[in-house]
Amino acid sequence: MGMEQVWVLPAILAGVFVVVALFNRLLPHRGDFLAILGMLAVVALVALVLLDFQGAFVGGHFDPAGTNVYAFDWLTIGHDFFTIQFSTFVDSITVVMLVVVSFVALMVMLYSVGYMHGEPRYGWYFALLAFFTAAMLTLVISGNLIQLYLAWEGVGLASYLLIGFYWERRTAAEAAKKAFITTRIGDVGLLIGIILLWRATGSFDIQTIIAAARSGAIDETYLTVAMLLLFAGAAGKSAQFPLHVWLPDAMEGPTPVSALIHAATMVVAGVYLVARFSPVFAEVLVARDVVLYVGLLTAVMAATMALVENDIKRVLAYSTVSQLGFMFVALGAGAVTAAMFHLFTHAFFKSLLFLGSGSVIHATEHQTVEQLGGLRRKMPITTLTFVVGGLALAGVPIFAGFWSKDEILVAVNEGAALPVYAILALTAGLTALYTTRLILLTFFGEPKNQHAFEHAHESPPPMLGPLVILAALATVAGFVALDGVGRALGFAGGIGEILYLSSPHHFEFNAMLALASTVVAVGAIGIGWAYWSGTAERATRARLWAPELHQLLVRRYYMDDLYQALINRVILGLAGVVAWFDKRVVNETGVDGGAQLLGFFGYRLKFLQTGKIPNYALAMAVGLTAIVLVAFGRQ
Amino acid sequence: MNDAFGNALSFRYELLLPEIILAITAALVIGADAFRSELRLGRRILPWLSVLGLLVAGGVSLLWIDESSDFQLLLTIDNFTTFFRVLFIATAVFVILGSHEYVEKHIGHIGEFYALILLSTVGAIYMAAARELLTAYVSIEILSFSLYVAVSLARNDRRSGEAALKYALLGGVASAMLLYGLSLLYGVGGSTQYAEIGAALAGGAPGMTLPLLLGLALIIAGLGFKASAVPFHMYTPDVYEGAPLPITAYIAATSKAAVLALFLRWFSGPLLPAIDDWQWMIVGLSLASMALGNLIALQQHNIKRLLAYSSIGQVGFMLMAIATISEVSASALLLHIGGYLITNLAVFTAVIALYNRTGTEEISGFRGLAQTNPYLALVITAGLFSLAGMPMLAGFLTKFILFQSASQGGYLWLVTFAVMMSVLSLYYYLKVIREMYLHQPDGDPSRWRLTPTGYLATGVLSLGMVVVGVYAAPLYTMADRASRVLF
Amino acid sequence: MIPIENFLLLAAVLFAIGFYGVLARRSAILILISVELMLAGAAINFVTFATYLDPVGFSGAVFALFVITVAAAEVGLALGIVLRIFRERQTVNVDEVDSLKW
Amino acid sequence: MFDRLPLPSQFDRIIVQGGIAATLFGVPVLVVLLALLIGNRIEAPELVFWLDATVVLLGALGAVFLRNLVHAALALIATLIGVAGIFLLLANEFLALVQILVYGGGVVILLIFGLMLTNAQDDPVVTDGSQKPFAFGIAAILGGLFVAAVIDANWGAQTLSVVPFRDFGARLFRDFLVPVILVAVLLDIALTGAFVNARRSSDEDAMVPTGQDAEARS
Repeated sequence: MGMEQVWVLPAILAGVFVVVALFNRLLPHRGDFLAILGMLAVVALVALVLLDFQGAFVGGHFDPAGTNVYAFDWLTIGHDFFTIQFSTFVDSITVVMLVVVSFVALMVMLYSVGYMHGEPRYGWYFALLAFFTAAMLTLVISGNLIQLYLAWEGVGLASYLLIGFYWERRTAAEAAKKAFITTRIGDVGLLIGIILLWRATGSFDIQTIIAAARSGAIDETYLTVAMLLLFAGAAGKSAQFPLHVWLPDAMEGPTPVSALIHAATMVVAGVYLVARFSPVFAEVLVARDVVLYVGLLTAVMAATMALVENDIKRVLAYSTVSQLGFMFVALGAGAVTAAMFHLFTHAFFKSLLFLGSGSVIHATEHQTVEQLGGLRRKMPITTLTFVVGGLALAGVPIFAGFWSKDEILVAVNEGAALPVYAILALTAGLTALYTTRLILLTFFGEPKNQHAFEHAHESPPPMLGPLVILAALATVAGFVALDGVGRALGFAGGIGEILYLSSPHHFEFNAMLALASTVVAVGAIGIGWAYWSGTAERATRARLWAPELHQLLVRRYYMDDLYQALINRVILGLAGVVAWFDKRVVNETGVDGGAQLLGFFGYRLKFLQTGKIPNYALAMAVGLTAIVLVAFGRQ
Repeated sequence: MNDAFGNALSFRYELLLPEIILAITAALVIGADAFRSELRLGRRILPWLSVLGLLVAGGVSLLWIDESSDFQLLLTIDNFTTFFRVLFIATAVFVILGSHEYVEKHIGHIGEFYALILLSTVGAIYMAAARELLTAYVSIEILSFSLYVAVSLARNDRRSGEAALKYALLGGVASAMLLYGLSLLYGVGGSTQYAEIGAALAGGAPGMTLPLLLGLALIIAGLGFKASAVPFHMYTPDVYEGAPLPITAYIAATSKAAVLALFLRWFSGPLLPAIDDWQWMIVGLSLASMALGNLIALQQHNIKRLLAYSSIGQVGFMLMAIATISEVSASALLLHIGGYLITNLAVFTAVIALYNRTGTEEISGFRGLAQTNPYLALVITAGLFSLAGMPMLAGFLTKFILFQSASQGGYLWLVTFAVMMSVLSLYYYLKVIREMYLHQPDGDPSRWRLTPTGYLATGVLSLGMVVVGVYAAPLYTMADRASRVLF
Repeated sequence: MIPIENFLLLAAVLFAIGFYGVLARRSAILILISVELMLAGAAINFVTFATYLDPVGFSGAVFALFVITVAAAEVGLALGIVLRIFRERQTVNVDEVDSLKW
Repeated sequence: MFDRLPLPSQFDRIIVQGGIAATLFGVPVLVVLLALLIGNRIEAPELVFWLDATVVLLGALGAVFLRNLVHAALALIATLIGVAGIFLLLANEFLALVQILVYGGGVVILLIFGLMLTNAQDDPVVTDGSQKPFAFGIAAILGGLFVAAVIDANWGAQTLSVVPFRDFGARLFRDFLVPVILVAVLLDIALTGAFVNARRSSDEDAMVPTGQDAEARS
């Protein structure tokens, strides 16, 4: 099993999906063991791929911009019009994604055995997880844009189905629809971008396109537009401003799904896409700046919204949006390595936090901090792992998040303007602040809902196992950045050396910046501790302190309201106008109003109803006359 | 007058065998229905007799793959014809399979119903096969007349008669426009043969610019009506709503595809030299159809009207390929028509099965289908997703190739608009899906099953939808071989 | 010899008058009559072109024969539907046949 | 149904009125044309054409403007017979005959029967607004564009040739065999359509009289 056979990975899971989806009622335990076995096999094979990659890399016969490792023609259109291929491509960022996806998926599946126990659609749930993972793996190994797009929509569909898993709940179904449509808006951009790139290069192959773009064969404005459209797709999937609104609502899905799809894997597909095309983004600086500033804006906005949110999962969702913003900032500053590194560590600690919150919800049946508190006494292991995840997220030294966030700050310090660095550092502080708030209000202090507290219990071992493993990783995953670790793994220049696309990059450790960010993080934690560790009502005091600001944040900068108004007023209104035009203007005004315009004919204006043959004939006649008039006018 | 046609006449009557079989089957069906009591036949025999005739005709038509033969210069039996022969016959088979239960309950004249489907298939096939205006015109009228009658066949439903009246009267106006256009085309081209018209237009038709433009406008208006392109679409929602459901399905599938086949024959052949004169007209119709169809569909609450507006939008997509006609876009259009027919029939067969159970056409009638019949809900969901262009289903891939070919034809802005409209359409399809999954059933919440033929039809069509969506190469190869004879 | 334009102009005016009738008349039967006028215009066109421009093949004349036949068939078919409408609603005023709308 | 037929006296009135109208319009036209002929501005066949065209157009105008439906149908006869005359002028006796036989003998009788069976007297008067001005405007614009197209065009070499009956038949049944067969199918379909709709179905009493579509709409 080497890089050439990487297509086996999604194939295994696709098979698992078919079997479990069709026959789960006939299988013992609804087929969950099949999904887990398949996932274990995939993890094992990923390890082999990793070894193969490492061998090729260390052996020096790995070409980072090489051609597809495996390809066959899937559909040829015209004689030389275009060919849709199935092709796989493996390079360093693919490998990172493979590791993240397969490992987190395995953890989530194990966790789900406990969490989803007794659900009526238990088998379907595992089938969907397998389907999602298959689509996600296909996405990351795609060598061409069509396959990538298909997988892209595939993960979207899986996300839709899983967000709406509890479709009996109205909010869940609405959230699923919102997620689907919002991301589809971005997908339009992606699809048009793909068509544009194909028009310019005549190919869907990613490496061919990158080579053509770097050789300057494409007009720069054209390329900029194409890249911005691609980024629109990425922004939709990765919940960047202004398409971020779906992710918090997506928390209606089962919590393990949030951990897998909406924290660790699918939402980083956008980051992956931009990273994949980073050599091209390096050529079009306007597009790169857009990535940078959209990421920055998203990071700040989401972090502030997380400060006032009371639902644990939503806090984590905003935190995810914010961290994705960090990654895009890194990409915008040209630091693919830092972005991918943060993606890597973030996957572990954020899925850990989600699974931890799932553990809390499982135990107490509550998910707002107003109903929780003091849980550390009842759920020590969950608390411990959650705190580890929180420390990683806050960027406290030694934990994973510290290393990767520091990499981003270093990169931004070098690659972007000083204000960007300052804002980003401040946002890192905000991160530490809301993380502290969340942990304190959930696990510390006095129980706010005595009944829920008494009901609470530590989760069963199938759920705790993944938590502990992920907590361990959240602690140590950052160490791969250290030169010593890299050398131990066989990479002379450290892991950072392989995580590049255009030029090698060495992880740097800037002691000053590290110290600064440590001070910020620890300071923020201290402030948070001082503020929220007191009595229960202090939790809610912020809204007295600055009610307008609080309201603005709670209403999420009114983005959702704006969109709702947009859909209601503009789109449906437009449809209404057209429908109205059809029946009023064509049939009534065209008949009556027109008659009134030609008032000397003396017809009375009165509402007529359509459905009438003469009116339909009139529409046809007007259409014909218009065509003929234009035709003659052109002559 | 022999010299006009010379010695090129061919009288290979066996080439017309499939249509002869269809006509004979139609006669047998009517006869069997009329003498039912004497012959001691049940009504159940009629659909099976029709399906048998269709299958035989379809099998026979496969004999002439890669044939290239003219029948008296009136018709040509080539791959294009064979493609549509098989497509239309298959459509008729699935409409009949999916609807015999409905027909027994809601159709007044059962024998005539099946006979009309068979005969209109003949008309549809010859629309694709004709290479001469008169034959094409008579074929158009055969299809149209059959549909006028078929629309009026619903028993005890006043809407049926009203729809038929609207369809017949406005259809008469449309064919008058078409005919006038054809007469001008005949005047400009000096012949009714496609080949000679093409030759005359290639010569520039000096001094006849305005009559040619007028003729093109009239032809496009007439055909636009038959294809229900905006602004000649006005009858569509009413007719879709008033017609019996299987006929609605049939109109949405066969009638639309036949007109597009005719469009392809005409605009890739005789009218191609005048492309500068008609291209913008088709672009205009396409744009208007996409916009209006998809926007008004947002407001519908009757499933037939929803599908009517959605089909108007779909016609807008398909007309893009006509506007940017080329070998590639013709193959892309054929592929898309194939995928669209499969998808549309899957949706309609499922809706018919649901109607047999609930008796309502309102979208609210879909409530709780996921609980009472999850299989059917899945089929409808897949079908609607395919219409909206979701990957892994027929709709995405065929539409993508269609858009791609249109963008290469120089209409990137139109394609961009089409992609956006395509996403908009997801909104109203999701409305239906939401009813099925989100709401509790209004009435009896117990599970129910389809008839065996219902399972067969929906199953095969859904499978086809997935196969085309995942591996379209075989269908594309067929479409490509069919379109290659056009140019 | 009568100029070809004479016939073509007559056909054009006939078509336009017929179109007016379709748009202005409310009785289904009168709409049918108007459609017949439009078709007559087309038929004149066909025969004119056949006689003047295509004397050898005269396909247009054959076309006109078919136009007449199809028009007659259409009248029969449409009248059947009109009779049904009348039986169901006691009216042939197309303005009153408008229960399908929006 | 039969009490709806016009009485013989009414036929007289129609014929007298029609005659008066025809004379009123026809005589001036005839005078003008004769003057042109004598002045050698037009040839004799052209005079016949203009006379025939007058009949056709007057009939057409009558068919679309007359309030009384029977009058309109009778005006249509004038147009259709006039069109037969046009076919004669175009040297095609066969089509002229078919036109008279099919239209005069069949279609118009059918139409008049339709009028009788539907108790129709006048075209329904539209009281609540009408699209007539629009119809007029559109028809005028379209007609103008059509006329412009005809006048603008250069129709090239023109010959007037007589088509013998025999050739016509041979062409029809030899070269255009397929359309002839297809028309047979077409007529069959039209017959079916007329039959299924005009026939009073056995279960008509079970028809829901009102409200069904209103219900479906609400």
